[in-house]
Amino acid sequence: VQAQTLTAVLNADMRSSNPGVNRDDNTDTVVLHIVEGLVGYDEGGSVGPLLAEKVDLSQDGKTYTFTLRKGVKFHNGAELTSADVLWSWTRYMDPKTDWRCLGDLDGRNGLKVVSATAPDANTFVMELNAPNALFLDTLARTDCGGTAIIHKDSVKADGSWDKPIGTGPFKLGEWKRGQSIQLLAYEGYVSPKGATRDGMLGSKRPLVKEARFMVIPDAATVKAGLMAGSLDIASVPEIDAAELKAHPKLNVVTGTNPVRHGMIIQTRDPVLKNVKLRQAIAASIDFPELVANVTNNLGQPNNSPIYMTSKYFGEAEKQGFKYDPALAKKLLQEAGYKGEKITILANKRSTAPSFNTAVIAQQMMQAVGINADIEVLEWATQLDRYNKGNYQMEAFSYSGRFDPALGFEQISGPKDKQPRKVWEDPEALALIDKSMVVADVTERQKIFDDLHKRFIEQVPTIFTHNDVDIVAHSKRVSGVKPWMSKLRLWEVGVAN
Amino acid sequence: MAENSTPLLSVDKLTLAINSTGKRVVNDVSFSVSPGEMVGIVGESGSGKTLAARAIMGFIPPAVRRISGAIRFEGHDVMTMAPKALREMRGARVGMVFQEPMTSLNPSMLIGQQLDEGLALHRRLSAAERKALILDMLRRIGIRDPEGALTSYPHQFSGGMRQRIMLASVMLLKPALLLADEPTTALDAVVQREVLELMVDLTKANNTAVLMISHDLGMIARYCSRIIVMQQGDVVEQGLAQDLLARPQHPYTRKLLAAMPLRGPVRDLPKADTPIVSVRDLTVDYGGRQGFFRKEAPKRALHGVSIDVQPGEVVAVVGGSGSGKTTLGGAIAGLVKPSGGEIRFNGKPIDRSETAYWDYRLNCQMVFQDPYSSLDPRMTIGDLVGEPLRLVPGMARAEKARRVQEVLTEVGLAEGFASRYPHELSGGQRQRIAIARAVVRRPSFVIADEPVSALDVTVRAQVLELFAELQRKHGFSCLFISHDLGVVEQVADRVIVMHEGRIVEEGSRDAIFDNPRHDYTRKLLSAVPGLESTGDGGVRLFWRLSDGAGEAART
Amino acid sequence: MKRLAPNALLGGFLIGTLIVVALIGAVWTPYDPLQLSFRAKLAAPSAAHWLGTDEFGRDVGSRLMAGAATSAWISLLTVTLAVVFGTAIGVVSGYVRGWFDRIVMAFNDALLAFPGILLALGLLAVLGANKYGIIAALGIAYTPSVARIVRGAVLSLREREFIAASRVMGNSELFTMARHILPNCIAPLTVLATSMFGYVLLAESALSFLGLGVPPPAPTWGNMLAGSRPYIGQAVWLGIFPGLCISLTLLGINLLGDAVRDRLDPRMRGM
Amino acid sequence: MLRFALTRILMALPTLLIVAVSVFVLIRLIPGDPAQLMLGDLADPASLADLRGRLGLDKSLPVQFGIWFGNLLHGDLGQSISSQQAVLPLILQRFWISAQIVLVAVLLAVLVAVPAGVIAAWRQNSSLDLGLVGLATLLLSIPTFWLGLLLLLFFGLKLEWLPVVGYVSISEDATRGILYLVMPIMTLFLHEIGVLLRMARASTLEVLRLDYITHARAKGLSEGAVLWRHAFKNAFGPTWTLIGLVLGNLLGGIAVVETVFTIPGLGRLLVDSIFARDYPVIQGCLLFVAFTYVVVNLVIDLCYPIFDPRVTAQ
Ligand SMILES: Nc1ncnc2c1ncn2[C@@H]1O[C@H](COP(=O)(O)OP(=O)(O)OP(=O)(O)O)[C@@H](O)[C@H]1O
Ligand SMILES: Nc1ncnc2c1ncn2[C@@H]1O[C@H](COP(=O)(O)OP(=O)(O)OP(=O)(O)O)[C@@H](O)[C@H]1O
Ligand SMILES: [Mg+2]
Ligand SMILES: [Mg+2]
Repeated sequence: VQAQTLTAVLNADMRSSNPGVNRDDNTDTVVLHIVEGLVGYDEGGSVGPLLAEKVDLSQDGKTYTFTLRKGVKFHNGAELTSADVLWSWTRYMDPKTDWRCLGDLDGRNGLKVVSATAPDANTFVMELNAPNALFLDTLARTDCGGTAIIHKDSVKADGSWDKPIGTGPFKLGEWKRGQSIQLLAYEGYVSPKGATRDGMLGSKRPLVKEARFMVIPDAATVKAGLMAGSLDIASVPEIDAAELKAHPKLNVVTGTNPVRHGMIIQTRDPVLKNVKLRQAIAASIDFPELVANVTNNLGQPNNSPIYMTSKYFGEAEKQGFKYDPALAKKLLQEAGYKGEKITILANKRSTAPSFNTAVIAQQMMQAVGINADIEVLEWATQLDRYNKGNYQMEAFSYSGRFDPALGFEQISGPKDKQPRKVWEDPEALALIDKSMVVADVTERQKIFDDLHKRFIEQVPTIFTHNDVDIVAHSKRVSGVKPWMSKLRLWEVGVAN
Repeated sequence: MAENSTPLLSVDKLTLAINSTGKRVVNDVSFSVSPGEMVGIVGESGSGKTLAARAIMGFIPPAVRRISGAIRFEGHDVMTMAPKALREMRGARVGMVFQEPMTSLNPSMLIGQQLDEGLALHRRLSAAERKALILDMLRRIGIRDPEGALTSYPHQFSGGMRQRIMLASVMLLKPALLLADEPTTALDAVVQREVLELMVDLTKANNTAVLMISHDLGMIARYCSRIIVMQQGDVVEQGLAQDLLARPQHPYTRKLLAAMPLRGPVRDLPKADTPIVSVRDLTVDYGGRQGFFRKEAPKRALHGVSIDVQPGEVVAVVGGSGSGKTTLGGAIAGLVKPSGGEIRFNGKPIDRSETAYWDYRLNCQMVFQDPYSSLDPRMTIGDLVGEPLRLVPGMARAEKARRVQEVLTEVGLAEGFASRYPHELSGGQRQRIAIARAVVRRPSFVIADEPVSALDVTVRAQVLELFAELQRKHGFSCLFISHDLGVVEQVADRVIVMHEGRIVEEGSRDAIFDNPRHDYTRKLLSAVPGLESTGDGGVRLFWRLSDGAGEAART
Repeated sequence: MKRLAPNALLGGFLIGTLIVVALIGAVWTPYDPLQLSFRAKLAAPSAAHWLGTDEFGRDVGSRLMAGAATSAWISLLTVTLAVVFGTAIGVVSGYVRGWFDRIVMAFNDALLAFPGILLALGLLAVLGANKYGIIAALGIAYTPSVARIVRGAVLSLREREFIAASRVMGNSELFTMARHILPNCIAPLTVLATSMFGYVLLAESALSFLGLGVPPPAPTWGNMLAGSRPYIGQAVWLGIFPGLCISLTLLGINLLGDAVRDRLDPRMRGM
Repeated sequence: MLRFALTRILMALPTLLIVAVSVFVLIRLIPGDPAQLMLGDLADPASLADLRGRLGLDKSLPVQFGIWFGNLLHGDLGQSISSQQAVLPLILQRFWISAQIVLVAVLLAVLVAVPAGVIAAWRQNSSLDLGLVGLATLLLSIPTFWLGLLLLLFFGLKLEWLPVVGYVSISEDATRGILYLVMPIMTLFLHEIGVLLRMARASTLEVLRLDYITHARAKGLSEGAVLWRHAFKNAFGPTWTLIGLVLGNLLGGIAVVETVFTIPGLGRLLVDSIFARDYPVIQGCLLFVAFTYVVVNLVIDLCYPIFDPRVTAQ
């Protein structure tokens, strides 16, 4: 452990330090430095044991037995036992806690944990109502706070949240609201096995004494800060990548993540319900050109709902839309398109390529004779329109899901019940349901290939590319690797 | 006086012209002022008096240029003086008092500071010595609490007091020459008298020469030993006061003197049953707004005033500044809400709900104190005069146009004036427009509030003549508000004297002027001298009351 | 007539140029201001593109020309809206006084305390994010200050004698307001309106900065300026040219505004 | 005086009430709601309804208003939806930071712009005048988000004189705290110069036409004494009023500057909570801003007689 401080950047403050409760992406990023759950994601998006030594599944696929790692201590020095796991679990299942993933595990959406017990100090057992391929995924989900195991002193006597006392590589230091969050290396940290860092797993040693997340909303300021040497690590927008890379003191590293960018289409719109028209739109877009421009040549096109680094992304998924203006014109004619206006909603958040995608797509659509228009909205408004299904097209981004089943589930469902869903083909919905239960990899691959093909045929949404993580960092910092659009400060060192 | 000594100031063939047009506004003007002498400049409005006086100080406005001539003060040419020397002359050797006491003192600076400023600049005195001098001067000009005055602001003093303070600030430096440009125009007769007396006292004491500009011939005649008459940039005549007044040579001088108001014969008015306006026990309060926490004590401007105006009669209201004259007129015109008493018009009370109200509204008109501010600056003369006709029921457009033309002709502004704007007219012309507007509807009653106070003598005479003419022709009654006694003497049938919101005396014109009974009336009448014709084109000074004549003997 | 001051001449020249450019830009520009050109992204000023190109390869000069009309139109309508409503409110409120005035001014002050961005958000949500939404939002945001200033002017105007004269003539209050009060507010209004013109150009830019401006790709100077910010290191010309356009227009309008005020002032005209 | 101040504040109560009601209604008219934003694209109807219930957003508008207003009367502005902090302490803490910047910037701008405006008026239509007015207009027409960035690049990156990012409160570390405030203050300062210079010039022009200026010259005073002792104070009145408006506006409106320089001030709090639809914070901020507006203008009015003794506070 060195005596250096590492300064990283968040574009907004975290909402709370309470894992999986009052959260957003930034909150998860910070909190997961402090706390850990029984299981976590590895670099490739599979779930593996984290605080657990191993996880055993019963024959009937309903009982999970977690064996805890030995010697793990909380930040307050207390040893981790299954009693802490049970206490944490009970707290999460209490509706008063407001745990964000409660609904996914209490039977409301099908999956229900019927019992949770701690037969001995090292063992924790959970029983489900039915087998489920995604149970461990749910526990590992970052938005669930990794279902972190925390010490009971994390809450005050009255049960309200105080501060996270977890088992993670960093302890929470001083949190200046709206300004910065200080993390202090946890000297007594016991890292999971593994020589290298592996997603949320593997080697997770804190290499600096102090790490600090600064809250800086303005990308231009971040850029200046990096160049001035006041900041060590930050995610930066595509347009700045080249300039920062050329800077003598800085390095830029990139990586793809499961976030999918594209344009959703309202399939119930009087004009757009015509599948031919949607196909025409897809055919009108020159994806390599669009993606190259949107990502400043850093990204690659991907029309599949399955992200490119997923283990399920195979040959079938590479077959996307074909840029063919002649075909687009023909399809338009067949669709009986008479120049009705098609409005693309977009926003100018710096974190999403919404606006640029819309501008370029509009131009390409216009080139084949589609009367495309752009309306720029503030994000909350656009999100509201999305949730109500009140749009024709939206340049939109879906947050990352590691498992393709969840990725499909995000966009699909009956609009009558959930207007925000874009794809409501009943056969596809049945296939998605199936993919959630089936555990066999090859069988799942088949289902996903089928879903991908249907998706490309029906064009309920046009995905353009997967998000590119671009992290700029000072050259004195070593071990930076972008992953899942989350900064990880463990295993990151600072040279003197 | 010291006639044969070298002159203190000599202006030699001075010619000033306006840059853009080349028009000569001061043309070949020469005159001189000896030490301790008091010289008056009179002349029509716009004849270059102010410009000539300002040139002496080196204050030629940027738009004006000197063509030729010299101004020598104590032997140095002001025109070619270095800026520093000029600044040393200003204030220290030459002082200046302006027309407007309200705007000549800096509103945001303490009186003490303003008085001290010049002394500190021009005299090598310690702060304590300066303060002693200032306090002494303040006592001399009759300020009751000199110490307190030092830390007061100008707005805390009345107009007359402010003008005295102006004088004090100039005289503190004991200048050799004082330029006074209409120093008392805005003041009422009593105050005017006090300020002028003070000026004379102070300048006498320091042997300061005075160059005084004024429209008030009576005043010039009373105080100045020599008079300069200007017309359109030229000096048309100058000479010793007695000679010039008794035997004016130049036609313009004669015209000026002839324009002095004169008392006309008593008119016979037909007796009528009901007065056109009858005011009973009128009280008016100002202010008294209610806040959340306070009830402001209202200020009573009229204390139970009663008057009657008969048809065809001209009733003059005289009195000091702030005595409630305008308030009375405003109440009758319906502009000020009375807090008590009753006003009847043609025997019927004024009340918005009554049917008689419309008759009142159409027949009661007003000429405002300040003609410029009572004319909408953005309307043409034609529109202004035509506006009252808008509400006359059943009047055809052509007829309206004809009436406007007719009235404009009556006031002597027939051709080409209808399309002009108020700011393009002279003061006298504006005053005539205000009168035209008041009479265009042929009202039966007109309130005229100081209709001639802002005008020079010749123009004033014209306007008064016109007014009398219209009155004869259309036979309206009039409430004529003025503090100029000469004017009142000329136009009024009956006179009402007001003092501090009350009527102190009332009577026929001759009774009031010849036989005043109330003290205040006597004070008013004795404040300023009048001029009367000597028959051969000349005039001489006379005092309306014997105690004034005593004053005159003192000089 | 008085000779024109050099300031007024300069102002007139600047605004004249703006009008000419806006008129030309409405019908003809060297390049299509909306045409993307991926080969020519962020090209520095050159013979082909005098003012360079933007991040989509669009010609900056052409966009400035096309944007001139939009920007001018937005500013003009916004100022008109604010001036018309603000004047109406200010005149009536200042003339009538009393309870009416108190109530109106309470609302007015409440509106004054509202940050423009919130108003803009609300109105854009109701009216849709388009040019007219912006105009309405900014118009409403600027109305209360106009109302305040006009009311101030009216308060002193109503004490002038020609207003009393109008009453003595028997004119109705409404007529007095329309015929005598209103025209006499024009001088302060001219100055106000000309300075507001500039504020609106900038406010539109700030809204774009926060992601609420006129929907690009239709160019306005404001959204060009706001959009140029991330490129300050790589392509300064993206910001400099629209910034310069706004500055010169503002300068022109302010100089002209001063000249117009002097023109309308009878004291100045009489000389 | 005290009574007058109290009256004025009482008279502002209706205004504050209007602000309270209209902000409440307006932000609920704007599409988007905090629950949706918290859940993002994961918002299934059940959890959305759940969250809305917990935030009290499922009650009818009048009921929500009643609850909020009732608490307000007890001095309780509620709790932030996103950070769950109490609103009033949050606002006060942020306000103090913004107030430092705004007050210093405006003070400096006044010190520079007003004398410059007076001089421009004194030399009306000269090239000096044109230069000053031109400069003012230029400063006025550079948006603060651009100006701020330019300063940042120049002083922070190029010269490395000033820290580029971050914020330390003055109470923690005075020297560093001040260093962090220099650029935001400079940005606002440069911008406000433009506004104030034009105002000072216009009112000085008016004053220079008046008689007492000529009279001061007639006393033999130098041009400097005439300008500074006589013209300046009188011309300052209208500018003073403008300063009140500027202060009032800025206190709620320096979000842009705060964003550029990462200052955790009130403006950014307001904008962030608008984007996050954090209703209690928006409502609290606006009420607070309106209240400051009233107080600032009251103070301005109470001080006005210093510049124009004819105007008494009443
Ligand atoms: N600053 C100026 N610029 C241009 N012309 C001026 C200026 N000042 C005065 N004049 C013109 O010079 C002429 C003489 O003006 P001056 O003020 O000396 O008249 P006056 O005799 O003092 O008149 P009054 O009795 O009305 O005060 C007038 O025609 C006037 O219009
Ligand atoms: N609007 C007003 N508010 C408060 N007080 C007023 C108002 N108008 C006049 N007064 C006061 O009422 C009294 C009478 O004023 P008024 O104007 O009637 O006097 P005046 O005789 O016309 O004087 P002047 O000769 O100076 O015109 C004065 O003391 C004045 O200060
Ligand atoms: Mg004069
Ligand atoms: Mg009067």
